[in-house]
Amino acid sequence: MRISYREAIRQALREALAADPRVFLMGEDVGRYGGTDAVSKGFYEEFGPERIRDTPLSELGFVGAGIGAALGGMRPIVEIMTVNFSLLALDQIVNSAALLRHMSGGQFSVPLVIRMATGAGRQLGAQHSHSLENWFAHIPGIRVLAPATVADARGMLGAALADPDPVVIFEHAQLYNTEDELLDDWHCDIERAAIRRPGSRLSLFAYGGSLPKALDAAVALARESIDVEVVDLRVLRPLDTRTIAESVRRTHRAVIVDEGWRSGSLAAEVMARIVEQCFFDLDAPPLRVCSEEVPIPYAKHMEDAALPQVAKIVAAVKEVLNV
Amino acid sequence: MRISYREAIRQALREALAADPRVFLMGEDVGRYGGTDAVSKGFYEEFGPERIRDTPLSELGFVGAGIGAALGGMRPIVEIMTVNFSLLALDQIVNSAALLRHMSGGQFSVPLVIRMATGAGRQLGAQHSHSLENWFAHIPGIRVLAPATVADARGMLGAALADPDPVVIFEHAQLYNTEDELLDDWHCDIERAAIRRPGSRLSLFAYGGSLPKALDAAVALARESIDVEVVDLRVLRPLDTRTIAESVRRTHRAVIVDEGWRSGSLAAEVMARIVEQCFFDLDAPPLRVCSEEVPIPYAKHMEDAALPQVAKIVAAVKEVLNV
Amino acid sequence: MNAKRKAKAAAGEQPFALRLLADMLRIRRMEEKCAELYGTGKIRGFLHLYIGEEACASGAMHALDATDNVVATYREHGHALLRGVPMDAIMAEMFGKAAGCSRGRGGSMHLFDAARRFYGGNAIVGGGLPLAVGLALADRMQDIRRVTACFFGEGAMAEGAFHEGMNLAALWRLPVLFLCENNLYAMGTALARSESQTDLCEKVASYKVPTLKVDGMDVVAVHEATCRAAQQVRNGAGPFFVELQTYRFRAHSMFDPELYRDKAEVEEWKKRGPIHSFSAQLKAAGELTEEGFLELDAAADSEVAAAVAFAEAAAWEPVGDLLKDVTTRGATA
Amino acid sequence: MNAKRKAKAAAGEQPFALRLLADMLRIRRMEEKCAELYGTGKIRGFLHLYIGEEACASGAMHALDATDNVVATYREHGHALLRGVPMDAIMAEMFGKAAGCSRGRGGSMHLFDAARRFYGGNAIVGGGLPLAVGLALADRMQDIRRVTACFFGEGAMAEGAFHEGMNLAALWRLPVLFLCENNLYAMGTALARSESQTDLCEKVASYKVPTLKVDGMDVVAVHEATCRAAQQVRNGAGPFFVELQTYRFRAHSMFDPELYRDKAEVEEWKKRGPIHSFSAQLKAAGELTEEGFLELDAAADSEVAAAVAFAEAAAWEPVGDLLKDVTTRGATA
Ligand SMILES: Cc1ncc(C[n+]2csc(CCOP(=O)(O)OP(=O)(O)O)c2C)c(N)n1
Ligand SMILES: Cc1ncc(C[n+]2csc(CCOP(=O)(O)OP(=O)(O)O)c2C)c(N)n1
Ligand SMILES: [Mg+2]
Ligand SMILES: [Mg+2]
Repeated sequence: MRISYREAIRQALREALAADPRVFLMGEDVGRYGGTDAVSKGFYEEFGPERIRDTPLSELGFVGAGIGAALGGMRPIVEIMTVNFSLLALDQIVNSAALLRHMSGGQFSVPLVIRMATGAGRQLGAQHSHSLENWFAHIPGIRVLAPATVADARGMLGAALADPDPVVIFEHAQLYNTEDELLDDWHCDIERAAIRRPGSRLSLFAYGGSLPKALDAAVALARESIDVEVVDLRVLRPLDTRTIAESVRRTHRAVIVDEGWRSGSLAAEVMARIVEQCFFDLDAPPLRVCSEEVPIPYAKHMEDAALPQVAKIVAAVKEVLNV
Repeated sequence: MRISYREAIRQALREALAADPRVFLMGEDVGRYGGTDAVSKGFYEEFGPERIRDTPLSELGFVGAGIGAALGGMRPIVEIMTVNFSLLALDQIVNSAALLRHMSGGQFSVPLVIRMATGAGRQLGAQHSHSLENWFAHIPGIRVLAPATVADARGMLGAALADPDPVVIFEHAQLYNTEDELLDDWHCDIERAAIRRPGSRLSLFAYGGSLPKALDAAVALARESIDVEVVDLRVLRPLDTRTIAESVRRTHRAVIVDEGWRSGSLAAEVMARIVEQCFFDLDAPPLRVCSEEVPIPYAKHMEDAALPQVAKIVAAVKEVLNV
Repeated sequence: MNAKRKAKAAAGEQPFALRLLADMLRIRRMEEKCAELYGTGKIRGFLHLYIGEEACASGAMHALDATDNVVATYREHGHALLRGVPMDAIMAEMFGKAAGCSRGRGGSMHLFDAARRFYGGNAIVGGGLPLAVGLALADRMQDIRRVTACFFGEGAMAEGAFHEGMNLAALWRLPVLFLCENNLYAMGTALARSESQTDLCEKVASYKVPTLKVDGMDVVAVHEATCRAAQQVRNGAGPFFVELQTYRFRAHSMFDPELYRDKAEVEEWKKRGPIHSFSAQLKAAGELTEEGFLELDAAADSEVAAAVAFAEAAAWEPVGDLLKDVTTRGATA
Repeated sequence: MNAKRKAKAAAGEQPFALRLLADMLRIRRMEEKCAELYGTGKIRGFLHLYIGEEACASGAMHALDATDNVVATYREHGHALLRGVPMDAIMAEMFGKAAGCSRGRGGSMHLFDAARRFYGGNAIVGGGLPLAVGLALADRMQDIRRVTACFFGEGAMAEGAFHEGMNLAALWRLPVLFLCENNLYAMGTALARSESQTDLCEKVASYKVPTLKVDGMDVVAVHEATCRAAQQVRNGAGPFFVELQTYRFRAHSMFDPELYRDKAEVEEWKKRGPIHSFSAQLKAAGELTEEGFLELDAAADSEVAAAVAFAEAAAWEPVGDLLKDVTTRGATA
């Protein structure tokens, strides 16, 4: 069946809500409004106001409440409208959710799922266009996921809910309307990256909103008979170093695409792991295609210039291949 | 004159307060209490409650107020007691301080200095032992400094105040009591990293609380006739890529020490830049000595095991040198 | 109507009441045009219209001096305009052009104007409150007698930033004029579903800040209340909070299906529309004729048309300037 | 004294009043020993003593059932102890030993005990409030009749976390018992220098949450007030806030030079010390003799001595376990 990324998340949510009475969805305007990105439209009517719980504008408060509810035996799915507002909740995510298990000597776990929209590309300006996946991926004690395909949008939530520890899921805002065939086997292994397109000459790593761009670049390159492998990182913490390294050992070259700002990007971590694991397999230094180090501007041409684009990816691949 | 790192910061603060009536210090317990780390002890009496401004426990509020005061013509120095509490203020730092200039088309600048203590090593447990310098160093629009020496503790504040944009200064809590001779020329170039010990066989990069460990490691290695160069990154954003690359081009090998957790560490960024700039100069893959990916435990032996230590640095250097 | 206004009116300027009306009309026509331009794709991103709430900005902005500070939200077109930002510059900003008041980098939610002390345009709900506190603190420390007016929605009052900002302003007795536009909804969340205390003035009184509750659909009432409040703030009495009870006639943004409120409720409020009720009042008092109204409206329309033409014709910022002004000195990373 | 307690006392247990006194003494002696051990380096990190405030924990903890939840702060040794965490495990924790109630990973500020529903130990001021709200929400959603007691200092009330947490609890009418230990200082910052509203009950009333203000140096008063409040919460009346007016006799932490308050003020409060005033009261009522007091004290002392011996003898966690329990499944990065 051909469905949208949004619809895939909706199916996953509905399934989770139906399957387990401990599961509930909480966040700003998830209920009466129907969800900012219409992800939970109709759920309020279907599951009621207790389980589709609208919150006041209190990111720190309701994320902390989600942690408490998880400790108290529930399986909360907390929606932070966008990553931009998650800055207000970071204390609870880092200092409570992530640390509690270790700090208590293993007594508590926090089976909490936090979902948020991320990324730029909709001309929303600097305060509404962040990509801070790398910040979260830096924190021990949480798992960080970035579904980039319809199948992962369908499969990751259930896997996240089955994880006894906090999981943060980043849904790229540009992906909600993308469509694809949803095959039967959408179950997702949230330990492993996924090779989306096998190839031989270079490993192209991407995740989230950058994956379609990487795939488009691969198609364009294929037209020039340049066969690249596209790896969807998808599990940003713990990173699947093995899949990354195996790919590079096959192709000997790498380009990493990341919508985050270059300095301190997740791409830097991927590059570091490649170097640590496969330095002597590399035929050329890997390159990063990241966002320019600038607050994302509103004007379309400027926003486009700030973000990774297919042409830049193609150019980077060619540079690494020296063609 | 031999003075402590704490005293050096005190001198810098006192000088700034005396020199410019627009400068004021604001934060939790900077006044009556004398500062948690006794940095501002006596200032309340000396400069009065308006300019040594105690705040309520409201990190988001008073950091935001610092930004507003900077916009309004003052030169605030905001002290966040420790980086751990800065999580509560990140929204204002990122979404206001860092973005305002670009987002307004260059109309506003935010001449704000934020100081905070950082790091582990005092058995304060997981919530009080963060090192999140890399998070800040990821954000365009702010400068990030990490004084590791008494001279930089003396020199960086004035340079930061002269910067028309927001500057975040990380003072490592373990350094306050360290002492050194303060020479006359303590002025600090906040564009450049500093070579603390020239050497030929490997470049050892460190910053903040890790610098003394790196220097100790260098001394230990020297006893085994292994001559390493120690580079103090000190300006974490914008990173001084030139100094980093030049050093590696001379030594052909690198180890990076960073108290942050390894994944997504600042060390990853340094490694990425080394690879991008000097891949073909490298004789071996660089290594990172970071904190283990675990909330920092309270017990001394466990905390020690979690953090970078001299022995680990020495071992990493030898591994890279293959000796 | 305060003394200054009376004097100006006496000096032959447009009678002040008409000025209030004209300004509401200017906002209304501008916003309507924005909605239209959003439909045609000229304006993109988020667009939060102020239609229905014009009496708040019109009444309040005229209570401020040119040297005062203004801090607003993402629903700030009206505030920017009445603060004196030229409509041309606002429209160009929404088109994303370099002639925009933020060089096209900000868009609808990030209008700025340093010269007019208009500090934005903030897309983080509640984010403006601490900034306003700081601006006021700077004034106090520099002995500048100035009011910092801070607009925000009732939804913001659940945020920690509100609490911390309000407490700081009250504790330090800073000259902040808090102007809460209570339009009853934060996106789809009705006040009673977000605040245990729905009487916002009671909530604020607990900080020991004086308050006034006023009909935000009545431009004169808004003006009088904000004049009084601003005067007190200016006189050094510390912060003041005014609740402007208002309503937005349109959806929250262009993406809002408006599932959370009844059409009937909207229609009920529309009957109290600030523009037609005030013009009816003026007509009844003999201070306005239908021709007079049409003239004001036509003036607003042509201002809008000119602004659109300006924005259309304006140049894009060169892509090469992308990294400009990330920092003042030019370093980026 | 509530019915349950009376029944227990009648059943031959230690009279309840003596229990309250004994518990205060247990805390006091434990804390004094901690201070001593800090001096010798056995305990490290931050150490926040509860000396002077014992009536709060003693009175309040006895108002709770074993199935209730407790959330506390970094000044929580007393709360942990009276919640039933064995003193051995507390002391071992402060020594950093694996037999500690958090395996030695937490230390003084992070005592935890899942079995006793003691959720810590939180070193982020205000950080516990949202957690408590969530625990209460979980109970409500699971139809569990339980009180979540949340201790915090008056300093926390300036934090956004307080505001957001209190509003959520009130809005959703959740069974949270907020227990504010108002010891007048947050580190060196006196209440009047941190809150525009120094009447904390008034502040909380603005959330439409019922409140009680009580003498936190009087263990019986604390007990009665918290029993009443807990009862209301348990009965489904929503959250309740109790202000416990108390004072810490020692420095904020072991690093505090105490420049911010007069010795005389401290001495004045010490006269109202909860232990000696309550024992004097009991003696006057003929419910306690000096020998009886000395017996309780000796019992506390020997409990402390045993705990220290236990902690001394306990093993360190093997370094190889460092990465254990970062996540349940074992993955770390
Ligand atoms: C911190 C934060 N959380 C969420 C949002 C998304 N959001 C934008 S406007 C809005 C509603 C705000 O309501 P209110 O403050 O009443 O202002 P109004 O839109 O009614 O003028 C929300 C939830 C945001 N911009 N910032
Ligand atoms: C968010 C945060 N900011 C600052 C601190 C540092 N700090 C620790 S305790 C404390 C004072 C808290 O006072 P109060 O809440 O009254 O509790 P008390 O110590 O008096 O029991 C401060 C400022 C912290 N731990 N967390
Ligand atoms: Mg509103
Ligand atoms: Mg206190």
